[in-house]
Amino acid sequence: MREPLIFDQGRPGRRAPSQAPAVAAGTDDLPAALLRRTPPPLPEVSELQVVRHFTRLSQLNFSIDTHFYPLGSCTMKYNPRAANKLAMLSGFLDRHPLEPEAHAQGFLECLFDLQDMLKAATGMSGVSLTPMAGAQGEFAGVAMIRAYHQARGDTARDQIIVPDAAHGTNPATATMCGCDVVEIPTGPDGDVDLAALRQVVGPRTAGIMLTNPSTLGVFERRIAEIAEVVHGAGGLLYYDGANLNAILGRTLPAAMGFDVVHINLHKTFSTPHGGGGPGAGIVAVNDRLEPFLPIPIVGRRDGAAGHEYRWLAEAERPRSIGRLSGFMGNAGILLRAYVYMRLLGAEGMRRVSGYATLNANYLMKRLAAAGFTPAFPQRRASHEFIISLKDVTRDTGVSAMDFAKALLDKGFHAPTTYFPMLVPECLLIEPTESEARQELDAFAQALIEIRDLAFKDAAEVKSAPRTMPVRRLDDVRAAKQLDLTWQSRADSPAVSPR
Amino acid sequence: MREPLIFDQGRPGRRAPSQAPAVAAGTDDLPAALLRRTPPPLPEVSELQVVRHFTRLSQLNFSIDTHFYPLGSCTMKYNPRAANKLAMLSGFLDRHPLEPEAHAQGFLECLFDLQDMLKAATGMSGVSLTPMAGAQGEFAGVAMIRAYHQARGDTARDQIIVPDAAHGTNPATATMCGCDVVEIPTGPDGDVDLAALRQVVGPRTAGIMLTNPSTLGVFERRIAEIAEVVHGAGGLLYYDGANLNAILGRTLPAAMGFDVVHINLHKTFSTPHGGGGPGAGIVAVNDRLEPFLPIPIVGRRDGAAGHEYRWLAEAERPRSIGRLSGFMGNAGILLRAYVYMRLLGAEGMRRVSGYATLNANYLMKRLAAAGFTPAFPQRRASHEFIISLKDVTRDTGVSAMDFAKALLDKGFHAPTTYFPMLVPECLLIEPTESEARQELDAFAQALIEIRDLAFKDAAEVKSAPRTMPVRRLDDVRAAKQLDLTWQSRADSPAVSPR
Amino acid sequence: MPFIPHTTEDTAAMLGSIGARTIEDLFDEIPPALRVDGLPGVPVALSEAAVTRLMRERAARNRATLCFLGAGAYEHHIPAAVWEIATRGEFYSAYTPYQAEASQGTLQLIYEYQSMLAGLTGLEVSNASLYDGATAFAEACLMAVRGARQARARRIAVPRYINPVWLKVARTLVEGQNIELVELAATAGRTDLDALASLDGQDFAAVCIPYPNFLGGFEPVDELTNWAHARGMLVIAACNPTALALLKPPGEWGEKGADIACGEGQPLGIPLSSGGAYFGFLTCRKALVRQMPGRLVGGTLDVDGRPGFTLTLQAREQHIRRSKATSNICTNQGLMVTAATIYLSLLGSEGLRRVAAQCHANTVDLVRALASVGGITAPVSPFFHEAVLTLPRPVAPVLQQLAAAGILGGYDLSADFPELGSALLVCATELRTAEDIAAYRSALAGVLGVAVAA
Amino acid sequence: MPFIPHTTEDTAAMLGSIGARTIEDLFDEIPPALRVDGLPGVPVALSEAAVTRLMRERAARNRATLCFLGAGAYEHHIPAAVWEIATRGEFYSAYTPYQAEASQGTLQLIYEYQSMLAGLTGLEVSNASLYDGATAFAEACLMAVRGARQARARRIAVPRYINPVWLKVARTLVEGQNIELVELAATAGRTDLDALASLDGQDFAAVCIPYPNFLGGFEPVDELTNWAHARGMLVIAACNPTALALLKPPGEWGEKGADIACGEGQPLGIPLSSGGAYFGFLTCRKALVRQMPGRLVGGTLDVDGRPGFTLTLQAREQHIRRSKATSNICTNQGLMVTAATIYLSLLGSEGLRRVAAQCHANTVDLVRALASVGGITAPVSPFFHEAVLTLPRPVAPVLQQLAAAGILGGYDLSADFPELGSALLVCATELRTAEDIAAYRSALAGVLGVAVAA
Ligand SMILES: Cc1ncc(COP(=O)(O)O)c(C=O)c1O
Ligand SMILES: Cc1ncc(COP(=O)(O)O)c(C=O)c1O
Repeated sequence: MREPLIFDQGRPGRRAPSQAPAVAAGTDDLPAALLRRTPPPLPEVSELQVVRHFTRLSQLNFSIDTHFYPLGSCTMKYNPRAANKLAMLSGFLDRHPLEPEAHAQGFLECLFDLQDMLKAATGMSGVSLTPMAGAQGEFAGVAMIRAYHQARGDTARDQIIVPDAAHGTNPATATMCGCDVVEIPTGPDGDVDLAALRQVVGPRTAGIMLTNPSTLGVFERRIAEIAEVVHGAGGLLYYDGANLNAILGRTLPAAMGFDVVHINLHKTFSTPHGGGGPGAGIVAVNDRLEPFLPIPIVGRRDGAAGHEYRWLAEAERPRSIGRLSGFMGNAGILLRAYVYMRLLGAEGMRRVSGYATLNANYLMKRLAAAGFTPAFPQRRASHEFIISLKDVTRDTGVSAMDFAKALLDKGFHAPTTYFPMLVPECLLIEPTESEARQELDAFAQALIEIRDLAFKDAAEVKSAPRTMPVRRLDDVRAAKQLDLTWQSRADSPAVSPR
Repeated sequence: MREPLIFDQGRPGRRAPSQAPAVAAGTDDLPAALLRRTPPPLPEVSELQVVRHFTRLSQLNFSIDTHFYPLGSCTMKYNPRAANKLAMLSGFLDRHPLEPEAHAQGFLECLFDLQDMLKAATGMSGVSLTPMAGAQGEFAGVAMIRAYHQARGDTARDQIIVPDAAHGTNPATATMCGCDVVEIPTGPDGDVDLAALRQVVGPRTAGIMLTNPSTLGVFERRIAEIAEVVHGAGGLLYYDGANLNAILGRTLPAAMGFDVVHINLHKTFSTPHGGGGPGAGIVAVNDRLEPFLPIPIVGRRDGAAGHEYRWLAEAERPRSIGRLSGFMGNAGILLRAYVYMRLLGAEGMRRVSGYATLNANYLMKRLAAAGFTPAFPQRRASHEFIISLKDVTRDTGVSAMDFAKALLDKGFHAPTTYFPMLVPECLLIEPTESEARQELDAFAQALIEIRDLAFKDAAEVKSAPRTMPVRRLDDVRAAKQLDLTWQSRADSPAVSPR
Repeated sequence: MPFIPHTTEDTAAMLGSIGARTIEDLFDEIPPALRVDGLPGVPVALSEAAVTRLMRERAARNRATLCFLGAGAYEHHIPAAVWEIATRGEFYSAYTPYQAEASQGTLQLIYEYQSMLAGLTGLEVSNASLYDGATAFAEACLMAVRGARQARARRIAVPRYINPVWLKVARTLVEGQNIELVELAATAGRTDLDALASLDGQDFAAVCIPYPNFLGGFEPVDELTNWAHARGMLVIAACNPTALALLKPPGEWGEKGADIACGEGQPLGIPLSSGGAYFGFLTCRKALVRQMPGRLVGGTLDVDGRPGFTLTLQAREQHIRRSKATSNICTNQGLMVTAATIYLSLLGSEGLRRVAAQCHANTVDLVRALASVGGITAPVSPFFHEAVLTLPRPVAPVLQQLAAAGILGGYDLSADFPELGSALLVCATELRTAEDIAAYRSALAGVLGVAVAA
Repeated sequence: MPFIPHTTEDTAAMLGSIGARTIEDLFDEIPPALRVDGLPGVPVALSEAAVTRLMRERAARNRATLCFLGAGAYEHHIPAAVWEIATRGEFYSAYTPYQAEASQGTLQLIYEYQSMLAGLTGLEVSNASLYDGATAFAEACLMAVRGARQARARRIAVPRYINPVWLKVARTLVEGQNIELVELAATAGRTDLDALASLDGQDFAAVCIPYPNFLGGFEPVDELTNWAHARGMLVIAACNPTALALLKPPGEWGEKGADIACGEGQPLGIPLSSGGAYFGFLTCRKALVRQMPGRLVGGTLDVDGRPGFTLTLQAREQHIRRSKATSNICTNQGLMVTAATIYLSLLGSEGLRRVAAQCHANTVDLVRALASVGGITAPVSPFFHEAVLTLPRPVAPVLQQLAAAGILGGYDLSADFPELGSALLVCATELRTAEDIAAYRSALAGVLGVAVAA
């Protein structure tokens, strides 16, 4: 199935008239020079056309609601429908963000409770909910680290240490914060190379950014030593919480020695990915960094008539690194995470890491038994693990990318490919706790079949996908012959989608 | 794509635990003999499995939201999403039907207004909203006709006259009401054979059931004479309003001489078909039949504090034919129709018939010009029209059914086939007003291509569909080897859908 | 032009190709005397924004209350997933699955639904739904008359404590066919088995047994089933579907089991929704399948031998059999069945059993709490999730005062069943908490002017 | 176990094949000293029914008011279709479209979105969104510094009446890179062109012009654009997207047009939602595309030569370029973009223009109505859909009393812009009716203790 562009379905003058005022109001009082001379090139279509177009487009997507989606580092677990429905209650949805606090007590109470639960889940003492995605949480974290050093007059600390396996947002964030990035290598067992770390720390060390378990799918066992080294050098530890799903209720970032952590609520706490966002990248900190948290934060005053919730902003948080959003971050996403966490409860949260880890280890074992090569066969998988297809690629020419495309034809979304970059031809596989064993078995079976076919008929595998709305796309052409917007054409097709 | 049965995806003991009480409450006080010994065979699946299964199932359907759906007699027009959203506001959705009237004023006001608008659209003086589909509206209508005669002591009237082109619900309803059905033929121009009508009317005539325009897609021009004949014989006229879309705001059932009418709100007033319902088959009557309307009806009292709405039931409607539903019919559907009608307004309603008729006549002309055979080429099409493929079938062996299946492969839902039965190899085509001209052109093009292929390669057409989730299904086997329910099997597949 | 995509150019070109000058011309076959040129009684169009505001204001005028009222419609938890999926366009805006190959989603879903309802009732066949519980009851009666071994029996025996509205609806629907519903004498809230002897010699097509009955209690289902079968009658069960997760299914009643089961599907994921749309379910033994009204979906194979689903036994239906059809029903309650199938999948048998058990336990608590208010008498026999309390005063004004206090206190039985005195039917579903029950108790004590401990 | 499908047998079999005894064993690589065995600060699980009730109660505690407040977030009509479609599982629960072939729905939608936003702003390239208007403004500044012709300029000139929160956010985000935002002097509610001369000799990367500005009025966009271009600076437009349906697009400002446009996407179909999620848009001239932060979707061909869509120019992004990326942004606001694309398709250019014109007309009416209350001064210069009124008393207590009466009266400007006195920023979108405006007027008169005619 293909679907023409919405622009090509329009006709001059066609509209969805229920959706706008029936007649155009006058604007005669506005100076003519201010006015637009030609209307913007928006589609001219009927309401039915719009509904049909976007419904059909939606069907071209894979999603958790339709497919197993074992995308490593992304935690594609079930997004409870209750979270969506309850976050969209009119009492939350139709309220202006600058509504007086007295009118927003129900909303503020949810956020306050959420702050508390996140403190519990991290072991930290302060939380700000405002960052709008993991990367912004990272920004907030590194900015707080810088502010901390600066506040102490320790102004030379401008280096952020990052392992080579780190997610790209970590070094990019360090740069945005005006820091230099110092990369350290991973050892053969998947843990950070401690000797290398010791060499790079020093008076310019602002801090280190780590995720644990790392993006290699293994738990950094010497985390306590790392903390000692970094703290010893005067630096702070930043925890990239994208992998929190693996340790929820098993250990705490605070216990591991981290000073600040961000959590992708759109991963561990199951808010939707929405085809690329929005997420929420809340930050939690220990006492050291608490004064620097970004604002606003929700506070509580105990009044005569019970609790009274309110915003803490500039005046009450003078050392804050400041604001990160126009209002209060991705409020609706925060509410979704809140609903999810209340549905799980403490025991449920702990089960998340338990079964996510069970699924990953089971699948890793099953694939290893079938002859695939785990990147770290001697290690426990965390909630995800890496398979390297290096040997298959060498013997057949069929690459990790080819496997990914062939999986699509078998009805599975592909794992993450070519990340982390240090493992050649890798698939980073994260099943999550919400998938059933039978699904994992079917996925393993698919990988086995693809590999068998690779040895029999490599060209066949390389010609995948064949059942998707398009076949393999030319990325190079996309970048070379940039086509980023629709250009109104006289020769738009006269007939409709099909 | 195929999808296994939900039962086959289960595993003993699997559940969606958020959805039920965490622990089973005791039932010890209930006598053991009353209790179930084996649990019912419901699926044992996770919440994600349920969401994924039914999302995937939905994608196997054609629907208005995804396809042009020119199913004659069914009026598959756009179902505004606003109607769904607003009918599902908590203030309507979460209220018990026996809630005191004082608590339901907003709901009752909508229904009262709806009654008034339906009176206006039919020219009638009384309305009852309670019938839950067209067929139940018909039941109410015929029951009122019988009650009317009975109330006058005119007890011998037990025949209902029905044209041969009538929808099957008409004769079936007459039987349910304990009447005998007298069928009259259609003349060559598509109008009722008046001479035949004159012959059958008499002292046993309770009434006649007609739809106008008829299911042949033409307006019954001699309706006034028909009314005279039937009324002259002491019978009443029933208007099957399934085709009201064709005449909305152009003529009124009352003006044509009808005494009672039902309207399928799920056709003309665009409430969803929902894969087979629910609908609403409201009835409207003139003064003669008003006392017999089914209950409840919404009344209004003008109080000091404004209007006060209330239910009129047994005590106030002693001659009513009685109740047709446990509470108040398909209330949520009534609200959807109400929203639609308010969005259209009087002018919008008139445009409905105008553009529905324009689309039908345009498409008929276009197909006639391409060599297809309209059933009544000399007549105006109403909102729908019939093409007979008799000649094509004779020359190629490709039947109307084959055309229908081939259309599916081209991305169009098929028109109604083999109804009305008197036109051989017929397609009853109803585009509705909400489709764009370009859609009609594409549909005509598809029919032309199929016909051309029929002459070139009939077997190819007969092998359609090829792109649907299943190929052509064996109906005979379905009826002969009845398989109506899932039987628990030990050998259910171990892997999941794909 | 709301929902009409035609541009001025489209319209002109289309009229041109038809050979008409205006849209009005297309109506020239309507005799001029019959034409109207507008609908003066209909207001002008509103924008979606205006209708939204209007409907929100009206919805807000419907007051929310704490609900202890059942009487045929029950407030249960409905998982959010149910309606988020059921209202997907592909379910919401599809027609009846006449083109099977383009409707496998709906067809498979109905097949799954049929399997679930057959399983719940312990029978072999389910149709694809009827309008609601009341009409399902009526259709069950009609079906029994058609299927009756005693070809001329046109009477159905019905216990006194069946839903009184269902009885009315059934009478409206079966009277035209000269079918009579005959009430069985009752004692102590259920059918008086001793009084059955008085019916000896009379012909009945069937007995229809409510389960639980309208008072929330239990009829002697095994005895009635055996009695009916012994007389060549069919047995119809009119059941609450939630209760069936807990209770012996009709298919296992007595020695041979009931023949037909029907009921209101609303408890299975359908919102109270001011009264509808709900759906009626109907199941039966395989031997009766050709008497079944409504649609049936069957499994079959396609030309490649792969399984698929299609409407089947359509020869029973009005569009084929016309005046000889098993019923006039055409459009049924498809979308509600979609919701119910999702609901039953989410709950599963253990989940539904817990819901049922919790409803029961809560109602036991409610009865105990309210009966502790002075002057109120509680029932002695077992009940499911409704029970009858007898108040020291007329029920109606008490309910009115409770409603003013935000509590929907139950159903006043005194009009329908005067022999019960000041009888109030109360209900507590799984959603009622201990606090809710305490709130009802203290409100009731307040209304009755009795002092109670908190 | 909520959202975990494992049966006891599954778990046992899986542990068996791993060779572990318990799930705890799987965590044996975590040093014992670091382990915890629970989360004492987290409450126990609730059922969905209980959470539903909790959230409904909390939502009900947020009071509804009649909204005349804008200040960066605007109450517009949102067609029902927007969110009914945007929350379909296939959009809602998909990831970033990294596997293009399995994500053509999202990719094509983003391509359509990019086309719409480029068209609205009159520029050539749009990215796939940033977090919100404030961060889009900050990213535009960073982009301008990277793209500046004067390689060493790290200062951005900003008119005084830009959204003060945006300025704060931008400062938080750009300070680390030693970029400075410098305020331009204002007079009569807009930038003082005469005062620009005082900046001669200073280096700026760009000027960022709010459109309309925070007071609802209009900056001298053509003059500022020409002034900036003459000095080798880039021009950034920070625009309200609704206004762009009516107003000259940034791409046509001055002689050469603005180079970058950014803004808050919330007015395009995103609910107020207590402050988020919204989305930021960012468009630019083609020449700057390699400086663009965030995702871009491009059209291309598949191996059969058929068109399709894919993420492109990823070498700008963090996952490829890491510390040298144009930004650290990864997850953006995809679902909001989905909604906005549906919204813009439903409105079309004429619909959006009508919305904009109606907002303007209503605000004119509002200003007239309120200014007729004694002691209130209205603005004289043109405005879009917000305007400044000067009250005879401090604004805060007036707003508080209005709020108590159910009216959200506007934004108190006095803290951010003391030079304006007791200044109140009011807004009337297309949703405000004549009755709403009259209600505000009489409430305000009541609060101020002035008698007015009805
Ligand atoms: C390990 C890791 N860190 C950081 C991020 C960035 O988070 P976000 O995409 O929410 O900005 C991600 C997500 O992709 C991640 O997987
Ligand atoms: C002409 C006609 N009459 C009656 C009906 C019956 O209406 P319903 O399906 O709502 O019972 C229909 C619908 O199929 C119809 O097309």
